[in-house]
Amino acid sequence: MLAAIELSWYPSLAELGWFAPELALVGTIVVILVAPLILGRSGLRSARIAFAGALVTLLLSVRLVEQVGGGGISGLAPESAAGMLILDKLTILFKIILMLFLTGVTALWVLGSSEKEENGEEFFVLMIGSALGMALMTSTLNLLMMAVAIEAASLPSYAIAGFDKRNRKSAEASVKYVIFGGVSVAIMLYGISLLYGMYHTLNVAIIAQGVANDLAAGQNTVLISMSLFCVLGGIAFKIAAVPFHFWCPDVFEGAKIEVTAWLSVASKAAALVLLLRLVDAFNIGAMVAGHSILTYNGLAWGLGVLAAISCTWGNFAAYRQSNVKRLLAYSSIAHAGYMMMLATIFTLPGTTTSGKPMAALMIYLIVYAVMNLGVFTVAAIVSWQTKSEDIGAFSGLGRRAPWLAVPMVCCLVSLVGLPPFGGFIAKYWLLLALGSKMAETSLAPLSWILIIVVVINTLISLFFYFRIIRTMFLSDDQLPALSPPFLGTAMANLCAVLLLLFGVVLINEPKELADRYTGDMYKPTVVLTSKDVPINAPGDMQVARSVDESDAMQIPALGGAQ
Amino acid sequence: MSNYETYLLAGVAVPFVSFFILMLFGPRIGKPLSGWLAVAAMATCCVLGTLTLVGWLGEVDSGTAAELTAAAGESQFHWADIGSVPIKVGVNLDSLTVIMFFMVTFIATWIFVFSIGYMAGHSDEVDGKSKYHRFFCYLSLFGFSMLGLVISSNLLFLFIFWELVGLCSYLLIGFYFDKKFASNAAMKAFITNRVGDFGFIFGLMMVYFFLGTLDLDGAAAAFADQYASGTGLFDPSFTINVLGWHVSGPMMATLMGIGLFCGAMGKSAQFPLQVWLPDAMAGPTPVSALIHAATMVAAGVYLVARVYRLLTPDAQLFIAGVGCITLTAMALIAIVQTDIKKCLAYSTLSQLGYMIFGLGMGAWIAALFHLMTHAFFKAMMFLGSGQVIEGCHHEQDMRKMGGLIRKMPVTGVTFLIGVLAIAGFGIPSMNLGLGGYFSKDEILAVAWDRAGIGGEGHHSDQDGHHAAASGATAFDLVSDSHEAHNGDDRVAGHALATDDADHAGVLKLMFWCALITAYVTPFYMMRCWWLTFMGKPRDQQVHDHAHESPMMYVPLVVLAIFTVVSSYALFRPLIADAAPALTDAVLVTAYDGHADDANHAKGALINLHGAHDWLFWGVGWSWAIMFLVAIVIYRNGVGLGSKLKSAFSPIATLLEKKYYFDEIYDFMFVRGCRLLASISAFWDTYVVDGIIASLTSKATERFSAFAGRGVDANIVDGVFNGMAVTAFDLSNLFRSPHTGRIRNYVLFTAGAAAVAILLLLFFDPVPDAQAILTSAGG
Amino acid sequence: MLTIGLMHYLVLSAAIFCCGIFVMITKRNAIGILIGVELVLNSVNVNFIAFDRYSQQPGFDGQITALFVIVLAAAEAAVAVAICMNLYKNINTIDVDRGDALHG
Amino acid sequence: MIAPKQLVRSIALLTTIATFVLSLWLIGPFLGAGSADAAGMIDIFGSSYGEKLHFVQRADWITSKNFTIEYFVGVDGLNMPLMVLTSFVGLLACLASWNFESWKVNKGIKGYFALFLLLETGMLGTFVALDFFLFYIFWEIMLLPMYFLIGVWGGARKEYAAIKFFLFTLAGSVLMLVGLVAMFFYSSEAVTRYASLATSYRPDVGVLTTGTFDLIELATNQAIQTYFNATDTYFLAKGLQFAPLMFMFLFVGFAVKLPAFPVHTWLPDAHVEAPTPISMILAGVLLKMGGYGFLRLCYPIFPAGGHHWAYCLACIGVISILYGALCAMAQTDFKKLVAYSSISHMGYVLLGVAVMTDAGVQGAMFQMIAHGISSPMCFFLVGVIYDRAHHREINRFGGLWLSMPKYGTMATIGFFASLGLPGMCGFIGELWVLLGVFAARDTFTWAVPMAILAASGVILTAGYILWLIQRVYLGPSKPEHAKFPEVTGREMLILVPLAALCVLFGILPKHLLFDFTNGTLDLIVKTMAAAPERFGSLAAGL
Repeated sequence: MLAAIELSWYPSLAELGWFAPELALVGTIVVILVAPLILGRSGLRSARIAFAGALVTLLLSVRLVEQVGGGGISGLAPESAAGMLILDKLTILFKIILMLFLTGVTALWVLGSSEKEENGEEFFVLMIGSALGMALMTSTLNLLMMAVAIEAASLPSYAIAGFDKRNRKSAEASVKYVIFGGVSVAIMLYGISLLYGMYHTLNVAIIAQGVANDLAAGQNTVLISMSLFCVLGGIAFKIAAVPFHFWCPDVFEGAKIEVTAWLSVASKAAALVLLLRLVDAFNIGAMVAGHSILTYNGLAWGLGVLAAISCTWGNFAAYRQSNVKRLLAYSSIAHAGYMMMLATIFTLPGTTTSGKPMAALMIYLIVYAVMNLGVFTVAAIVSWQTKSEDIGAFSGLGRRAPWLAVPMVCCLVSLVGLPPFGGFIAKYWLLLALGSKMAETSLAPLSWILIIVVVINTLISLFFYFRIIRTMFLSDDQLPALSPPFLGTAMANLCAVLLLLFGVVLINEPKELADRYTGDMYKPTVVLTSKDVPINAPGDMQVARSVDESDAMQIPALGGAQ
Repeated sequence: MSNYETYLLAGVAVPFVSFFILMLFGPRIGKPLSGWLAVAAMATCCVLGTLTLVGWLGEVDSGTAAELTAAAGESQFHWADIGSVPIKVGVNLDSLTVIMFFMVTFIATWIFVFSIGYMAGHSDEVDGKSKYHRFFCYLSLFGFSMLGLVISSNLLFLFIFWELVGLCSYLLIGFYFDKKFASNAAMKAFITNRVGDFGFIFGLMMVYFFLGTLDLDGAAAAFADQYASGTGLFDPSFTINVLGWHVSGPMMATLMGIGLFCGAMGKSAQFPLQVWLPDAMAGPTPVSALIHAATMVAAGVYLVARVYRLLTPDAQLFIAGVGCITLTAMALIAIVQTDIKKCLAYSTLSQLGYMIFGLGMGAWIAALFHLMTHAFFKAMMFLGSGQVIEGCHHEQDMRKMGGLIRKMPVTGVTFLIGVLAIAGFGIPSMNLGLGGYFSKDEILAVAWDRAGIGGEGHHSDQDGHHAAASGATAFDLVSDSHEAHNGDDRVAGHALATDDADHAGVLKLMFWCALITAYVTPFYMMRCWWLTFMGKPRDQQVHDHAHESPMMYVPLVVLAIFTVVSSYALFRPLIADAAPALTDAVLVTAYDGHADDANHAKGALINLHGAHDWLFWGVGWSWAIMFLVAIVIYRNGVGLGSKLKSAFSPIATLLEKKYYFDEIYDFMFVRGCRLLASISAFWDTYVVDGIIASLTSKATERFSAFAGRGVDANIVDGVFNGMAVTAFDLSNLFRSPHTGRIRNYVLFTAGAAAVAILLLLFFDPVPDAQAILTSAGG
Repeated sequence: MLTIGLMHYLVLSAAIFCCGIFVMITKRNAIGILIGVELVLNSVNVNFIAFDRYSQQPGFDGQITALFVIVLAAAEAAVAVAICMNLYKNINTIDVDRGDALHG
Repeated sequence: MIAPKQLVRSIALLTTIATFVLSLWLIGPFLGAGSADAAGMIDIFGSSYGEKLHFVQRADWITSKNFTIEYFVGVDGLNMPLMVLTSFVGLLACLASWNFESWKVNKGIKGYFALFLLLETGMLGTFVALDFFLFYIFWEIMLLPMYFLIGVWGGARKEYAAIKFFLFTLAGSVLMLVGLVAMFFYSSEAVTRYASLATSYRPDVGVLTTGTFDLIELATNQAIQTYFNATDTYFLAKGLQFAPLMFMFLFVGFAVKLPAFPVHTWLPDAHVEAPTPISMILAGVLLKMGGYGFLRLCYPIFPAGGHHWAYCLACIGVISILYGALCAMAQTDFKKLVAYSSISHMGYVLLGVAVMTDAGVQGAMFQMIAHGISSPMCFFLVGVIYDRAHHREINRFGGLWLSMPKYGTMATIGFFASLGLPGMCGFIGELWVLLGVFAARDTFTWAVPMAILAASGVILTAGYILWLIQRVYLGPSKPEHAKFPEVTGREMLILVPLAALCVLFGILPKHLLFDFTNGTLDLIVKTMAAAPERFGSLAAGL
């Protein structure tokens, strides 16, 4: 590989421009770190810088949309067709969502900690660092890059989970997080090493073809299953899918509420996008290798079962929680389960429905981010003002702070997935995506089973969400009224209004957005026949080559294993 | 629309207006005036009824009545559609309607008048509020409903009014609803009637489906047509599969008739639904007179008469059987009654039994004739009893009365006229008699013929029969009544003819029962009268207070006069006029080939006692014999009677307990139903809710409790707490791995991962992917 | 004479992997668990190097990856140790079983 | 905060009045459309169904390249009476809420009336929506206000009742959601598979090429009908036929609302705990959505499914009738008794549609309206006495007629209407349904026994209602009731119109209802009746 690259090659500025959002994030980190040296320590300033950085990243991402054509870009010249990083509209959309959410969480932080906080700089450095890692997670199909990105996202997360240093629970949470994370990533790396051993590459596109060939031939099934499961484990850890979810409730409960809010959406979102991208790559791999995607039935069922168990587990376990953050942790496990179901949709590229799972995921993520932000905002304000995270602190909130209670109801009902809120529409697109496989694959029964699981879980989840509503409106411990800060109230209400808009008016817009951004996501159909000949010019919008032209497609076998 | 229809419709509307006014403004109109308003309304109706009757008699004479009937059938109101079958309603303008209308309005008017006097004595002030206007309000509603029932040309409307009179009956029985027994009796009456209506509805259904209409004439025509053409119910291939039991067409037709008759059983209190009527005496006495003696209870008989053309021989036999049981059993109970109103109530039951029996036996004219005569004399007797009760300060026990004739001469005499009428007083050789002498004994005569006791030959022997001129007066026809009665018999007795031989035993038995009861009737009636009015006063205090008021005895006198008149004039000719149209079912031809008989014997008042040698003695003088017996026994008060009673104590107890019907029903139905209800409620609370809602309820309960707000502990499924694995337990199950110890987490994860890998390796999730692919694709 | 081949390395790596997992499950000391994680990561490294060495394909992705893994392990260890110290500051022990305030 | 209570109430009242007046406007096009007119409309699968819709509003709402979800509302004979009923009961319930201050929980008047109006929006929307998606949205929108209205302003066990109501309804509606998704995909499959049959009822669409949520389209498009009701269309796995399964999915959702045995248990709890006006709405309108759902969705779209389950559903109907009546008989709580009587009465609706005869369906429709009039009245009567006595124990009452004669009179009218006295509204529906059951005797072996059982419910009903009247209204006046004030003018204002309608509907069923509804109902019945012929063995029953 290395031999093919001339040492005199440097990426052009234009090409570096594709990397601008990430660079902006790095820049923000640097500014936050440097600023105190010049201006003195101030948490609020760091927050402002982070806010600005997020906005700049956002703008840069938006600007890139025009430059990225259909099919996306993978890597820089001359390895542009099989690079370690991918830039397509999906990653841009994800970054936009991430940055928006980042600004929300920053605002939340400002609400809660502006005066007394002494470690604002470190906090934002770590948070933006994890954001960078998440951005990278969604833009790779290289296993090494994937591992690095997951670690990049995780390591700062470990630290900010324990950021409240004098809080025992916080310390405990971070220890659990780091240990669990370490184990998961280690196992994932082991799986990666096995895959590397079998196919002698870290490029998922090629691995997928090899796996398809082997599965079709009935070879290496044990190794493949094991290694794929190990890789999946690493991702499932980030998603917090059962059985890799144990860290989630503990960390959510122990960490500060801003951190919880951040983790509940961002890290899961990144991992889910990654998962779907991988699944997509495997589909394409199978097709390129000339096999039916049914080769991956087992994988689909495995993912589906995992997803179904996740949402059921999350919903049931949430029943008896009295800590709001812990309750929301289980809720997030359940929602991740719903979204993970989309990974079971194995579709043939080129068909009209191919963009659907990812589009549905993006819609769900958008809505989920909004509703979680709303819920966490209210929960944060309540917990700050009452010094309690217990559900009892919500008692009589309808009277004590109606402007918090009403948006809270909207968000919670939306989390249940009932009309007329965005949660329903998100769930609806999800169900449509699941159902869309009806006539296409043998996985239709799986899809319908998953649909039924989703709706039944909706029912189960009703209870614990409504428990909060019930506490807010139907009981009253005569606690004193709250004086919610205006910004927080505004934010919560904004979320509620957005959810209502998503549920009634702006139903098409997120869908169109998601379709537009995911419809032509990067398709790793390109197979390198020779290491040094790029098949595509960078930025070429054409789909590279049809399958039959990919002559001399060599799938490295498990070499040397005598 | 002819004048008659207008009269009749106006006659229906007037009481409704009265009802409406009294309902809205009753309290303001005040005590005497609201009563007079109702009387005025009813009197208006009576005038209309009289106008109609008089006019109609002329139409019958001139032979234009049939055209008017037909014309009335044309102008109907399209009320609704059931499915796609239109339901139209109009006025059923024929002789029967006219005569019923007159009878109801006439009696009602006088009873209303009586009521003013009666209610004046009943202050009815409860909580400072008078119920006076409400009484007349209900009475007006009753008038409306009863008249509506009479004129309806449609079975469904007949049913609707039928229920409305039931409602009025309910409200009026329960008029003293602050008394427990009154409200109980009201409820009993309504529910018992509902049981009958249950059958009625089925009858309606079958009429609707098999005959395609609910119009009375239309249904009868369709029935005849189906029989004639062998279609529909009489299609040999007709069968209905009821749970594997194939019901044939004629059988279905029989069931249809019996279903309709069920309604009559309820309303006319026939066995086994007779239980409500004696209790209904809890209502004010005018109500007993009007509703529970003269009019409403006769509606059952009217219904059977109306649907007569739909009855098959088997259905008729059934009807006759029910009537026979009722008339016998109830008459026996009447012997032991000591309450004057109860005694009259059982006599009413028995007489209704006669009517039903008559209809079943084929004595259509006789039964309706009996309905008319009975209405007058029984209303009069009830009013008389009301007078007695009122005069004796609400004393109803005959054992405490006696000798009242001196204090209440008018009441006593009129009551005696009633007693004579019901007993069948008459001189057989002279054609002199009262009410029952003509009507009841005619029923017996028909039964006698049908049972074949008088020898064979009546049915097939047409030659001697001749048509009695329609509209002929009673007195003209007395002479040739021997033959006439045979014709008359033929008119109504058609349907059972071929079956008579098969059922000879039953028919004979029924005849003998009816005959014996004819002897019982004079006995208990005379007992009743004698105990009340003759002998020595047994309770001086009661006797001292006894008095009568003109307001109340004027109606008695009027009704007494009409008791006499009705026995001879007006009614029977009109009934006979209606008979051909309402009875000449095709079955007449079908079963014994005597369709022509239908044209015979119009309006004949027959001397049955002369026609049947044996009946001359057997029935004609029964009243005299039994009067004597009763007077002998009760001449000195109850002494001898109670001795006799103790001598036959088991029988007497059985009779006093009314054959234990109330107890049996109470046990079987009331308690049974409540038990079933309790079981259902228990089941619902603990099992259905327990299972269906155990997930929800327990979880809800727990999380209610969890939040520190205890919901009462025995929420839904206290008993079945352990039954289902609840969501909450599931929650614990799912929570249990979250021990808080990171090593456990890792172990659990690794274990789960291992299991998952093993499953992936050794378990193919989709064994037959291709098959499902094809199947899912359809 | 025994020739050391790929299989030997793989078995070694699997053994180390299992040891790592075993350590992670059994040790109560946080540092001990981290050592278990390091063991697993090292088994990964062994795999990568061995696969790279015995592969007939050109390139040395495996070796590069191994280097990355070492760096990741180091970074993770740094963070983890800091977090463990924080735990120690709070509960005066790094026995992870004592840290069970968060559960259920 | 700003608005005084009086203003809040007045605004709500004015809104409901305006809604009611506007809903009367809907009757317009139906006037003069007698049965003769309806008889001409026999073209089941053609376009007539669509053309008969009035006040149609269409707007694209959610568009995608594969489908369009529309804001599609319209009024036909099926939903017009229900709309009017809804606005009418809403108006009366608003009046019944007037004494809000005297309630036990009397805080949050703004919230109460806001939720009240939101509830009315949801109900009207459910009835008027003709797009499945829109229907579902409105269906769910109702839930939340109802939850709060019961949960906040209810009685002692309000929380339990509220969540139970919510959960049961949601349990039904999530299955409906599965149905929603499945029907869309299967319809899109249908129009590709049977492209030649896929002529839309809408001229502007021509031939349908995509899946649809349009309820009229789903019911009338031949391609969709053919595919949906085919014997070899499977769902989930081979052997699970599409039509019966989907029918059941939808049915369960509606049966919960109806409510049918055995998913009725939420109803007594919800009624007992709900405040009086909410009980009125619950009984008067919400329960009708179940029946409406059958007639709008289940049967027209899956006639074969209807045939498949006919026995089952008819049995459930009969069981509901008898079981509800028996349970009612055993109650000692006044309101619970009325609640169980609702279960019994709504059993007739289920039975009527299950037998799929014209009389049965007409009767079911009438029963819905009749019950929508009589049951709010009964619940309000309970509420009136509860306001005075502050308890609902039947056995502690007695002699109320003496203490409150006007109230007693009104109660008699209300309960006799509920009892099904001929001449009042309850009778017509029951009779028609019974006739309908009997009419199905050729296709149902069990029709006659079922009719007998169902008719015996009439006796049970008389039993428990009369017993109730006896215990509550009759008997000697009790001293503690003597001080009860007579019904007020406001209460009479609510009771009198209901009482009048109870009677009027009993007297003039054709002119007040059947003339409006029969045209549409005929079409539905004909669709049902044609099913066995068109769809063969699947529709042949069990």
